[in-house]
Amino acid sequence: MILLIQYTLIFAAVLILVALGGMFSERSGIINLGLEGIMVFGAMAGAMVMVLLPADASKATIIILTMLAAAVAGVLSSLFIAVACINFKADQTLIGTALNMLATAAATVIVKAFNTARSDGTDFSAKLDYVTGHKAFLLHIGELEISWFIIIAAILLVCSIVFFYKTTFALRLRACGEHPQAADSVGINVYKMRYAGVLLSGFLGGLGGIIYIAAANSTWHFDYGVAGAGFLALAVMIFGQWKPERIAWSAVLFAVFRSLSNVNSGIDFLAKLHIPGTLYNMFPYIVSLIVLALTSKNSRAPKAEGIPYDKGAR
Amino acid sequence: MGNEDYVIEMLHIRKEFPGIVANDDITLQLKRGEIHALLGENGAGKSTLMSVLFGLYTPEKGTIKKDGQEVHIKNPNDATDLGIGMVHQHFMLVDIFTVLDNIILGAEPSKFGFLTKADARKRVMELSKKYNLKVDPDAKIQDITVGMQQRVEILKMLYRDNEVLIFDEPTAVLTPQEIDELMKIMKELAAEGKSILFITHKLNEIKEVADRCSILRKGKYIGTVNVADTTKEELSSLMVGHNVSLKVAKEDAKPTDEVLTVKNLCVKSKNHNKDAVHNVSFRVKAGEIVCIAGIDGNGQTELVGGITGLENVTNGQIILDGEDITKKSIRYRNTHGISHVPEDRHKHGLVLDYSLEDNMVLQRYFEKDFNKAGLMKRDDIRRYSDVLAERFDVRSGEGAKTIVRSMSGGNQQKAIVAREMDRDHKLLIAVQPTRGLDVGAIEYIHKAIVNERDNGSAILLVSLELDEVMNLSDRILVMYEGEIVGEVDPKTTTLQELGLYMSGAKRDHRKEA
Amino acid sequence: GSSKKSEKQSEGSSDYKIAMITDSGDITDMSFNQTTYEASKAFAKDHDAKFSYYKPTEDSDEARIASFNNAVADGYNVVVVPGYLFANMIKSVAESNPDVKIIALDCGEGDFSNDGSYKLPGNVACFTYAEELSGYMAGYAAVKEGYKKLGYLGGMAVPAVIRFGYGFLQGVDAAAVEMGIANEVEVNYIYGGQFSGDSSITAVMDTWYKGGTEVVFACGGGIYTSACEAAVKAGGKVIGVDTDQSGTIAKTYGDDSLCITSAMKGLAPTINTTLQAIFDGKWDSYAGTFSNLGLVSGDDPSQNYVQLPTDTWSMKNFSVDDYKALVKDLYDGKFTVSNDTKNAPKTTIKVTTFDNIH
Amino acid sequence: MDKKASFFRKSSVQTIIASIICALLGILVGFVILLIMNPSHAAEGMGAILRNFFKYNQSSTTLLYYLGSTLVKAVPLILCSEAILFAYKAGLFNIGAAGQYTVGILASLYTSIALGLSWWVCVLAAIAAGALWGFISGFFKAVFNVNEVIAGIMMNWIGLYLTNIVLGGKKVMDQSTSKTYNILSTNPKALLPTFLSDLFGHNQYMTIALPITVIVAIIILVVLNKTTFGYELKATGHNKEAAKYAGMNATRNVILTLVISGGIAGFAASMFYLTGIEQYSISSSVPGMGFNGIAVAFLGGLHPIGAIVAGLFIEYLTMGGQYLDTNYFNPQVADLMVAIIIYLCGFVLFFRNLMNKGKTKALTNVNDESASDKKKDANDQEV
Ligand SMILES: Nc1ncnc2c1ncn2[C@@H]1O[C@H](COP(=O)(O)OP(=O)(O)OP(=O)(O)O)[C@@H](O)[C@H]1O
Ligand SMILES: Nc1ncnc2c1ncn2[C@@H]1O[C@H](COP(=O)(O)OP(=O)(O)OP(=O)(O)O)[C@@H](O)[C@H]1O
Ligand SMILES: [Mg+2]
Ligand SMILES: [Mg+2]
Repeated sequence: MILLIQYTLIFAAVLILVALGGMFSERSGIINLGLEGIMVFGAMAGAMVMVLLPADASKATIIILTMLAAAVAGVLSSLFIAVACINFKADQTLIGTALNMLATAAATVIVKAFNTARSDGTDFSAKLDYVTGHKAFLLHIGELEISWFIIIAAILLVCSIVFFYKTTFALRLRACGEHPQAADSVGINVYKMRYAGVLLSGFLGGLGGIIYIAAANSTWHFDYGVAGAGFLALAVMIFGQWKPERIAWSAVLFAVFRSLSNVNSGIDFLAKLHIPGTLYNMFPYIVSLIVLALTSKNSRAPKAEGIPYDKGAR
Repeated sequence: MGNEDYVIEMLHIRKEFPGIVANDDITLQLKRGEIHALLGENGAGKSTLMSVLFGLYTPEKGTIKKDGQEVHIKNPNDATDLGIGMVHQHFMLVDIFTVLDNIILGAEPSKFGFLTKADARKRVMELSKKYNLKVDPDAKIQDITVGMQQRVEILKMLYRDNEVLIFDEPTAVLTPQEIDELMKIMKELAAEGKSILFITHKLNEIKEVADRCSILRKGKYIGTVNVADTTKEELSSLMVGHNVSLKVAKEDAKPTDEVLTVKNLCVKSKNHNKDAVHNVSFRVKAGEIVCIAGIDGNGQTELVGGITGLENVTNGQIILDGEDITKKSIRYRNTHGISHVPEDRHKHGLVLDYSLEDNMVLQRYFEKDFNKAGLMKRDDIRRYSDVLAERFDVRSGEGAKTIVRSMSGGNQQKAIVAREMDRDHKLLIAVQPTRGLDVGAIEYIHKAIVNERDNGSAILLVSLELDEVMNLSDRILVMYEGEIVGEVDPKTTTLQELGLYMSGAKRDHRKEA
Repeated sequence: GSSKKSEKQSEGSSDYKIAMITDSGDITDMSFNQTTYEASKAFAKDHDAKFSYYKPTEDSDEARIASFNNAVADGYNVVVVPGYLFANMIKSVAESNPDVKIIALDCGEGDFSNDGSYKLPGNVACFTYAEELSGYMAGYAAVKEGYKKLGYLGGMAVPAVIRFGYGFLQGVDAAAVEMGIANEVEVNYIYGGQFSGDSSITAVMDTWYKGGTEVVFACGGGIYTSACEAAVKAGGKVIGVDTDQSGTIAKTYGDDSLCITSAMKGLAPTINTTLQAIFDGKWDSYAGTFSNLGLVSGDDPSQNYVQLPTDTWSMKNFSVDDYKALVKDLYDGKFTVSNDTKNAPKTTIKVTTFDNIH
Repeated sequence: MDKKASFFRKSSVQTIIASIICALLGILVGFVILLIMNPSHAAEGMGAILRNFFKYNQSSTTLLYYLGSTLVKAVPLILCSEAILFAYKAGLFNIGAAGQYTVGILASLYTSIALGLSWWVCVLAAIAAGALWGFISGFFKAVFNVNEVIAGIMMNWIGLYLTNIVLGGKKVMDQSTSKTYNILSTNPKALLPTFLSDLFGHNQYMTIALPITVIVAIIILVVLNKTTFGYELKATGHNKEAAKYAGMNATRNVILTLVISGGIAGFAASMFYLTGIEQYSISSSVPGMGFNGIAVAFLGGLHPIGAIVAGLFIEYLTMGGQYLDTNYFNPQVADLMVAIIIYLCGFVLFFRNLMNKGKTKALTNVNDESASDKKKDANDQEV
């Protein structure tokens, strides 16, 4: 049971952050299909920092620098989307997909080069080990082992909710995703706001990436990317109807099922049911499809998402 | 040095769009405290000129002066800083935001970046009271009437303390009562010293409120006149370059067979639990124009939806030419005698990203004139579209292959009217067929509708514009809160009487089956 | 850049040019691709021969054949390939390229044909290993050492991995029965579905260790990381595979006692010996043969192709001498170990098999 | 008519030129990456990728064989992108193509290996499976208003796990090798008939999949642009309400679009797996084919024939990666290059505008116009 909670928290933290990232981007009017790629870049940068930090670095240093690196890398990689989709009005679907492909290929090449350089040519795997870094994030509350990552994700969730509903900035951001011409007509710089939305998604996506690979693992093979976690987050975002608090709940729902598929044998009554593991894997998707069917009648994406903003057009 | 009397001077403005000069050397001078009307056909360049003033477009040539000083307005922010505000032709409101959020957007009161809406709310309520602009600050835009949205747009300008106010066709979507209110408000504002630029196609309104009027034609400046010294006829001929008749000439109706019979029709409302259309019964005969009058939101949309099949009917019967079509598909109704000029041309009437020719055959593409073994007969479609465009004077940049989105609203409307009139029909349902059109176009469409009637069609007209209602119809049914509350004869009734029915103050206890 | 090192050695002076083709994994899979790569490369360097590796574009025979042709076109005449997947490639290219010598590891007669009807051409030498013996030793040792709740975490269910696993079960069973504690000993058995760890696999391992599992045989490339992570938290142990992994594991997880032993198999020695034979002109002894490499000595376990590492021995109740005795018994045929990969061995102990994780 | 045709040509020429510019730029960026990794061998590496199978110029049989292989492997990619662009034209983003492709694999391999059926039955089964998956997404979209992207993503995963369960079974998968049985040895009659195999160096994987792919592309082109059915689908895609007003059955069209799109994706799987070129093994993530198809669809300018060219180009580069000397570069560099080229495809519109513009006008004006240009695009494709 403890394990169930533990893994639910981890998966939920990842999904919440990345989905919130997607939400900010879409609320500003840019569909971010590249979350997967952003996660990979964030994960890679964070992992590299953990690898590079000296063994005697303090926990706080490790935590802060790792998160910082992941966030910065996420933001930088989201620039690929921002520049193409905002300045050059490129198709958002295409750019997102391209970024995903680019990220896995680039991360593999970069990590290989990084390892080769560091090992003086003996190790050129696309894998990073960061056992010390991983440990630095661990935190025990009674029997429950949680990670600083989760605490940070929780804080960011609260911040996001407050930010989303209470600030001038978010009001403007949301206007840009609904009716950019209206925003423009009251003097809001739509391009800037969309940049903000995309970069925010980079920030959160990058953090999500490092949590994905480091909260439960201390090794990652970058040639595998993040195995669809970004797309899952996208689903969570739509499921959460582009609202932060709903996203949190949807993420938890997904996470519960996802962790059940791995830890079910540790829960007696489930173990007795002998449900095949693959069925557990399918569960979150089936359940959410059904829930979506029941709740989607009135769900609506930001109206202007996916459409490049053009001052001249109406 | 510019004349100090002018708040705004736009001198020799030129604005080009690919393939067209929208504004060609246009000069416009706005006096302090005046209401200055801007008149011109669809596509004459009015909206473009105003967008230049508001910083949405950068002109290729020309200068703008504010209080005699040359200014550079590069974006709406600059315009706002100069005290210029604009109510756009197509409202610039965010649907899912509340009224209050829309008003403050871009000029939000805040502390450390956090919204402090309380002050804003107070201010908005004060303004709303002072100018008698009733709004519910917490309602969402998507839930309120167009009239209220208009008020929100005005409050937006007032909230920003603008001294120059631009109204781009504010009345096209308002009910007569709302128009009256708006006219009052505009006068009040002008009296307070604010200067107003007012675009409209309705000459009555110009006569009622404007001090001066500038006229544009095909992107060129024609001249400025003092409204008091001119007649409506003069204005309209200045605008289109020839004389237009403002009154519809038509003979008395000679109704024959019954074409449409509606019995006890009920349609559920999407907004509340009650019926949007409740127990409505009426008939329309061939050779007559029956008009449904009423204030927007009293069930007209749903009634038409029920008859055309766009909405589900919960009770009652619709009989077309003796056949019960209550349960028939839209396609069936389309092909069995109903033509429909829809209320919202962008939502229903057109596929904006299709070409003009493809829109012209929107309900007919599968007929054997245009379709052979599943293949579209492109040449025939092109020819058909060209003929229709020619006949109904639909103007577009690249002819039949113009993407409809790029056509002006007026021409889009004409295209729909052309399509619907030309289709085989026994019944023509026209909902606000002239919304937003210039007088020339209105005249044309009105004539066409009367012509249809004389050729034996039954016409069901739904309009919010009383002028149109009175001019065009042979019988008027007034709808109020989903029911038909009265039937009047346009020849004998008065505007006052109509108003009483429309506001629910008077109702007949009719019996019709 | 990655090049500096390799550039020096790239232009070899030897007549032989050695190429390696990877199977579905990369040369950094911490498993047979990596071992093969490292051994071949080291050999080439020592003998001043040109070396390169080729990575097929997909996991298919067609792509493997393409890589082979590519290598041959580049002038390579000794090709080392790891894995049973190469059987089909060999079938289609060996005869038409008689001048190219092919060394195939983990590739057995059964991979070519079901009935042994396939005759290996003279330019091919195939080697398989008795992984079941290695797994047997590890399992036997662990139970003798005193562990009663064990786990087996395989990578993908491919023949070598299955042999390790089934051997492990047989070893555990034998020891438990011998000690009369068959009713107390239990094994959890699972395949991860991939050759590297991730959070799903870690979660399963967490569940096992938290549920009382004391030691897990992590058998497949980098999958040990998931077992180690969970073991560290719960104070459990792991058993390594292929090479002596205790060093790597101790270094990575900072716990010297985490890895109690490793079920090794001698890929590298095979490559060295065979390549050496080619260079020495003694290819004939391998030409066209299938060799199953297992025990070659009952007295000196270090000569065997399958063994446990004695240099880093850490078990207390089961000593090196006990191990030597076990090897002798196995060599003498006192214990027999089945290498069947189709059917799981029958055991007296309780074995719980789980669905693949992925 | 003539005027229209010439206009169409002009604008499509522009698109082609812009696409080529993007491809060249991508190759240039790829070269820069090679330069960074290893300056002294960058030119050689680039050469190897571009020369590709032409390295076998000594033996025309081998050369043709590998030309054939590239074609064979491009087939599923092209078909997936056809599936995606078909739906896209009808206003639906079928991200579920990946899952439809996956169940297509399931159906083709189960029917061929476990049931021992003939190839054409297996193909039909794959189409049906893909179509069913598309239908489910479409049904949820049309009836429950579930966004097709999320329904697609969900169905991708469900399809993957289902495929893993079914193909992981004893009848289809060789339990001791973790791969599905080879069709050639278990049921040769399930293999697609070969096509021009002898011409292409006896490449046994050269099957009727190749001409069929071209035919499918042409059919899609005709259906979208020339038929009333395509007219309806596109109308529904652009404006569902207007389609309803016009008497079209929007619900049916949404479902039908995804059924067809899914059918094509499932078909793609059969056209690849029934050549016997690859065996399926349990996978923890959805095959990338459906996602790569998105990129190819766009690279091909969302044009059914463009997709063929784009698919071949991408496959050519991907295949080129294996010719890199691994002593200097790791083979993943080619993937990186492909990804960069696809990324740059996003800029096609920009380049086209630049061409239209002439040299003097500033960037901001280009942006102003892009919308109306897009509309022109739509026009071209309608014609
Ligand atoms: N964004 C644009 N892009 C290209 N051309 C435009 C654009 N906006 C306007 N035009 C052109 O400018 C001309 C003037 O348009 P404008 O909108 O100013 O007309 P208008 O006088 O407001 O017409 P209406 O009475 O219909 O509102 C049009 O004929 C059109 O061709
Ligand atoms: N994006 C655009 N590209 C090209 N031309 C445009 C564009 N938008 C508008 N136009 C042109 O602008 C002119 C006026 O269009 P506009 O949209 O102002 O009409 P409208 O004001 O909507 O019509 P209405 O008076 O019925 O409301 C038309 O002639 C049209 O061709
Ligand atoms: Mg207008
Ligand atoms: Mg206008």
